[in-house]
Amino acid sequence: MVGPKKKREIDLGVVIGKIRMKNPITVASGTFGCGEELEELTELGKLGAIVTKTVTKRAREGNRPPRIAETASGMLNSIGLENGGIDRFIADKMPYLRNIGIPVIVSIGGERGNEFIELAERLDETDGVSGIEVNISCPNLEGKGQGLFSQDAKLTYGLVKKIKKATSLTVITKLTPNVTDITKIAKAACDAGSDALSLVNTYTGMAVNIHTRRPRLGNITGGLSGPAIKPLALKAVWDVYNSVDIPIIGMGGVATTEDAIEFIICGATAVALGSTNFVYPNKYVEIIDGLAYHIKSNKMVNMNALTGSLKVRKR
Amino acid sequence: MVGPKKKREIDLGVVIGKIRMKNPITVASGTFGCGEELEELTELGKLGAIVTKTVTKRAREGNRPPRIAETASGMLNSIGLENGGIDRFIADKMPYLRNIGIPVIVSIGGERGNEFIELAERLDETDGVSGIEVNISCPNLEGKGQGLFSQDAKLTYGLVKKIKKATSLTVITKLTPNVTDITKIAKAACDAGSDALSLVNTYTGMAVNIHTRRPRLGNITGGLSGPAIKPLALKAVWDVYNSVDIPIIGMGGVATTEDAIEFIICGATAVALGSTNFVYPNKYVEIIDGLAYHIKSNKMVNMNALTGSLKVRKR
Amino acid sequence: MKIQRRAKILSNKEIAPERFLMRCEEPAISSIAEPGQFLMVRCSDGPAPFLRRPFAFHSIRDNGFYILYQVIGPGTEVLSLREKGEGLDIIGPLGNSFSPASENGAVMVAGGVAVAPLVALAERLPKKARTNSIAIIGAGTKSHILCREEFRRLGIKVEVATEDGSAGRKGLATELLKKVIAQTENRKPKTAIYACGPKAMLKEVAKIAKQKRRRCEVSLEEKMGCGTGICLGCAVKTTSGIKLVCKDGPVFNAGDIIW
Amino acid sequence: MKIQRRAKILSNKEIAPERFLMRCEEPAISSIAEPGQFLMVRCSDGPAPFLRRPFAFHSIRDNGFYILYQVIGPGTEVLSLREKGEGLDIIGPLGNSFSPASENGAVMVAGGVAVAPLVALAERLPKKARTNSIAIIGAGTKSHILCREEFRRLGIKVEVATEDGSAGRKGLATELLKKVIAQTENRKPKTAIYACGPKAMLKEVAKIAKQKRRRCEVSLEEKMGCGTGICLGCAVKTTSGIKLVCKDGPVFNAGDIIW
Ligand SMILES: Cc1cc2nc3c(=O)[nH]c(=O)nc-3n(C[C@H](O)[C@H](O)[C@H](O)COP(=O)(O)OP(=O)(O)OC[C@H]3O[C@@H](n4cnc5c(N)ncnc54)[C@H](O)[C@@H]3O)c2cc1C
Ligand SMILES: Cc1cc2nc3c(=O)[nH]c(=O)nc-3n(C[C@H](O)[C@H](O)[C@H](O)COP(=O)(O)OP(=O)(O)OC[C@H]3O[C@@H](n4cnc5c(N)ncnc54)[C@H](O)[C@@H]3O)c2cc1C
Ligand SMILES: Cc1cc2nc3c(=O)[nH]c(=O)nc-3n(C[C@H](O)[C@H](O)[C@H](O)COP(=O)(O)O)c2cc1C
Ligand SMILES: Cc1cc2nc3c(=O)[nH]c(=O)nc-3n(C[C@H](O)[C@H](O)[C@H](O)COP(=O)(O)O)c2cc1C
Ligand code: FES
Ligand code: FES
Repeated sequence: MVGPKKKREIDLGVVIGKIRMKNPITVASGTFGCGEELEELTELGKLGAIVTKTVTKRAREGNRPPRIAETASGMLNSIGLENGGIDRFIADKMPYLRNIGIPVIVSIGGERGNEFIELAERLDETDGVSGIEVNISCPNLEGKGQGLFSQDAKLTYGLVKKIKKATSLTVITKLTPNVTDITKIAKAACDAGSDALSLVNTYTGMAVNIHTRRPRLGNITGGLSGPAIKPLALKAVWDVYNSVDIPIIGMGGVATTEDAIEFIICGATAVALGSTNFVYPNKYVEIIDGLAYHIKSNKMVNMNALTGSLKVRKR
Repeated sequence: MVGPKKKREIDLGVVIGKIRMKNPITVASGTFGCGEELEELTELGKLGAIVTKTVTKRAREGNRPPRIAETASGMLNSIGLENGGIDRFIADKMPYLRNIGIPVIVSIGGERGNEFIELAERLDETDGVSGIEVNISCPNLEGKGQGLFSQDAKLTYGLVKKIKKATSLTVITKLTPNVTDITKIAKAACDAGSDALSLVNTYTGMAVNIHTRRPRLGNITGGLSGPAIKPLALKAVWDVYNSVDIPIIGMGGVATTEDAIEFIICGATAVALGSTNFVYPNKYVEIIDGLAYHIKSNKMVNMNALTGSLKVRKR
Repeated sequence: MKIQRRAKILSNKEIAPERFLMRCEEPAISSIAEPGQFLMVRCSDGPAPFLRRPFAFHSIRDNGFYILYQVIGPGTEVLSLREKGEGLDIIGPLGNSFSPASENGAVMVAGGVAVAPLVALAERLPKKARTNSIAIIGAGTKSHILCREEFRRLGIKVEVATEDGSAGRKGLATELLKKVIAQTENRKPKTAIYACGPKAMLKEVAKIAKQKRRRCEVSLEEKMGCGTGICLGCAVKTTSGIKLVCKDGPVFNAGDIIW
Repeated sequence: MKIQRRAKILSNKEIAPERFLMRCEEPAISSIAEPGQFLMVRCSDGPAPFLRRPFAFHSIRDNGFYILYQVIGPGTEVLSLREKGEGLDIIGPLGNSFSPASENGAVMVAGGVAVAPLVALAERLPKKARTNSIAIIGAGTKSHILCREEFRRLGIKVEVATEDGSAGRKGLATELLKKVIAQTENRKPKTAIYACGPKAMLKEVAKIAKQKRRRCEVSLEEKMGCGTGICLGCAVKTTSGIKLVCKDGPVFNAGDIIW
């Protein structure tokens, strides 16, 4: 029973752990709020998934202003994880998030390991949560003292292991690029059972007002994001792609369809838009369309042939 | 015998080890050749010092093209330390360098420790060399396998110690920023007797041509430089300035007088222009003048009050 | 209702040294914009600057709006080079707006180019309120005193202070404010104060308002990443916790701000 | 002698789809420039693109020069927006130049916009040499065949090849080259070949030249960081080791290149 030759539909769908995304494009934690503020400017339902601003156990005030400084092709931020805490998040934000109709990935953060565990447990019982992004890479946490979890392979392993026990939701570990060898941390997260990795969080930096001789950020240092970091983030994704077998959500300076495709070619299963949302809140719609066009014009039918397709010739 | 009140002359001079620079502005290794090619376009004698392209024991062909790719506010390079080797350097380049009349800092590189020692010994006996910059941070060395010297505090310590024994010239250790905590490496170099530090070398990154699905660099990855990295480099300088007591030559994306002053305020004793030389070979002259103007209009008389003057208020 | 559009630039002129007035056509945004609200502007269609820049509605009329801006850095620099006929990528109207003044009018206080949104406020005052209103404009020097004529044309009295004494009273706008307040002490209900300008000035205005028990609204400025409430970059401490200048403001009751 | 100057843009026109011709005034650089040499151009005075871009002298005359370029990326995009009267920050003349052709003329082969420097070469040929010369221009399609008239005006015969057959012979410039070489087989001394274009084309030209024992110069392109010999970005392998396109080239003897 051979029917007439049908034009094959393009399928942009990808899978991250148990999460099925209808396309590989999502947003980076902290750069999209929970979607609400942008609903008039864009079509939230088109996203492959939404990743929330990082939520902590208790409410946090965040850092002193200024919290933003623009730099060449990028921006520094030192928000300091301002948020209302998990209770208010579940009460105020989850009803809205649930209603968008796309997978909801909740980013969680904390200073101590057990805060993460408690958060994971809470979200496990919360209706409408598809996955957890474990932000062990925020450079703007105060009182961190000995560095971030994700600057230490052992700490990363231990924490992810415990979080995996605390929840059956998909666990995505978000790593900092401010390390000597990100593949070591990635392997630790992978060995501990992380379902996927988000790469990368921001690069620590600073800027100075030479007239006042003060830092441009109230918190002195902050995290660099935006197009400036794209080459660095891309290498982090490529290196990790060659080291572990779990899916990667790539991010760092994505501003165009070409940027997103670069990340995919380097091995990212999904791609998140970050700072670009501040400038063009509707950009992801353009990128999803652009990606579909690229797939089509390269005579592919789904994401498989593109993901990790970098051609590297041996000498 | 009180004479008439004289207008005080501004003195931009700084000291790096035994090297007296008449102003704090120099050039980053590998971004200025040995000066020759630019002599028609600029006034070499105005530089505080010149730092040469890294020289290795034997001649090196460098990496396959393309070796350059532009990225947002920056560039990737994978030159691969192309150079004619120390013999040709001393024979062909030193006569010219000696003649410029400014301190000559020779950058040396290698894959094994004893190559560095041999190079240091050779330069120690060479007329006209004021200092050695130890490049243990080039991301474009082949066959490195286990990472760079300057990604490991112990290796850094051991190597610098030996080089210090091999020469009485001023030794400046150039570090990579691709580490979890640059202050640890800086301290190791300092403990080993390094007279100064150069911060930073390039950040490893990559770029992809989405149409060919090939890396934009023949060597796949390369080092990112230019304005994009300035916030990151500035933080590296500030962190190290707060950790060690030896002078720092700051670099990374310096393109304007303001940029140079930012580095100085964050603790750099001297500042090197890198990729900017490719675009504006005469920029340093403008920056030296701009710096003098800044010092004057802030009613200072020398570099002391500016260096490390970042105002950081405690909470 | 936030809208992203390409407005059409109708003119862009230097009306005082380094101060530009840009007129744009954009009916959808203008028809809903209120005095006090602002726009996020992509100053150039090129890659730099990366972020949008916030500008207040200076005047809302004729199917469009005006912005009045000072060239201060890379964003306003490229904005000043934009030409008639070009498209300008904007998001707006954003933030809250000034509350309407009573018939007793408004005391408006501005430092420098921050006078911009007060003109939009003045334009919407009922005629009676305008004759009872006064605009106090402070600046460093005479040539930086802006909008004097705009207020006068609306029938609003203007008082000027310059730091160098080149126009009006020598000194700060806040000193004039004290004088004006003393003069209108007996009016009931008390005239409200609306202030825009550097933080130090607003702080002083807030102090005066508190002492004299005047309702006082201030329009704050903070570095903005998005202008839409998603980056949390523009935080300000208030008596009821952290607020966002772009979403909860830019207009705040002076008494609510922890200065 | 390398000189950095702000040349004055006299015109900048789209002469074919995505192909622009820019004319600049700059006596100091033009008076010493030779065919085959190039300029490093800051395409915009703004921050992007960061690096300069290399362009060949397309024609050197009237106290200035022309460049002929294709819009291919961000640099050439902003260059195409530059207007008459503006200043253009350039460094030049850079690199080496073509060796003069004999009276027997030159066989010039170009692929696409890379025809640009061959016009400068043709202009400097002695009259006699020109009548003996031929220009072979290849491109994807008719509208991308450039400079046909320029060569004809100089008295040089032109043959055209297009990949889609929309003009001249259907096929590659190198196929035409073989034909032309066969026709001039008996001339003594043998006519030299000058070629500019994509690497694959140049490689083929080099092969033909070797077989037919013709002197052959090729102008190479490589990504350039500086254009002045300091970044070592533009390396090319030759029989006598690594050479720099910007300093030792862009013109090389075809036989010296390790393709
Ligand atoms: C709600 C709101 C409304 C505004 N309305 C107007 C207006 O109508 N007219 C106008 O001229 N400006 C207005 N501004 C300020 C304007 O946004 C800035 O001047 C502009 O963003 C500067 O951009 P730039 O790239 O030129 O300079 P930048 O490089 O961003 O800054 C240059 C210098 O100005 C300082 N600066 C920049 N932005 C601010 C700010 N928001 N507050 C205080 N200092 C700042 C920086 O610290 C720096 O020293 C408004 C700001 C806000 C938040
Ligand atoms: C000595 C020399 C002379 C040249 N003369 C001319 C000329 O007369 N007219 C002209 O149109 N172009 C010329 N070029 C090429 C020109 O420099 C590039 O097209 C230009 O730099 C592209 O800049 P962009 O920012 O627009 O694109 P980019 O973003 O730099 O590049 C866009 C695309 O073009 C490719 N590309 C860029 N530069 C080159 C290059 N040099 N060789 C091959 N592919 C490249 C890139 O890989 C990329 O895919 C010359 C190059 C050299 C080295
Ligand atoms: C203002 C701002 C706030 C951010 N907040 C968070 C956060 O709460 N949690 C987190 O994991 N990452 C946070 N990030 C990092 C982003 O999710 C992302 O990893 C980074 O910005 C790199 O992507 P980009 O270059 O596309 O912005 C924040 C970034 C910015 C710019
Ligand atoms: C093309 C290129 C070649 C370089 N070669 C060297 C080198 O040989 N040795 C070295 O220590 N650093 C080398 N560097 C790094 C620079 O010295 C400098 O550390 C880096 O570029 C950061 O400064 P910038 O952003 O101002 O360019 C090179 C950089 C570039 C762009
Ligand atoms: S500017 Fe982004 S939240 Fe206000
Ligand atoms: S382009 Fe820099 S050496 Fe040739």
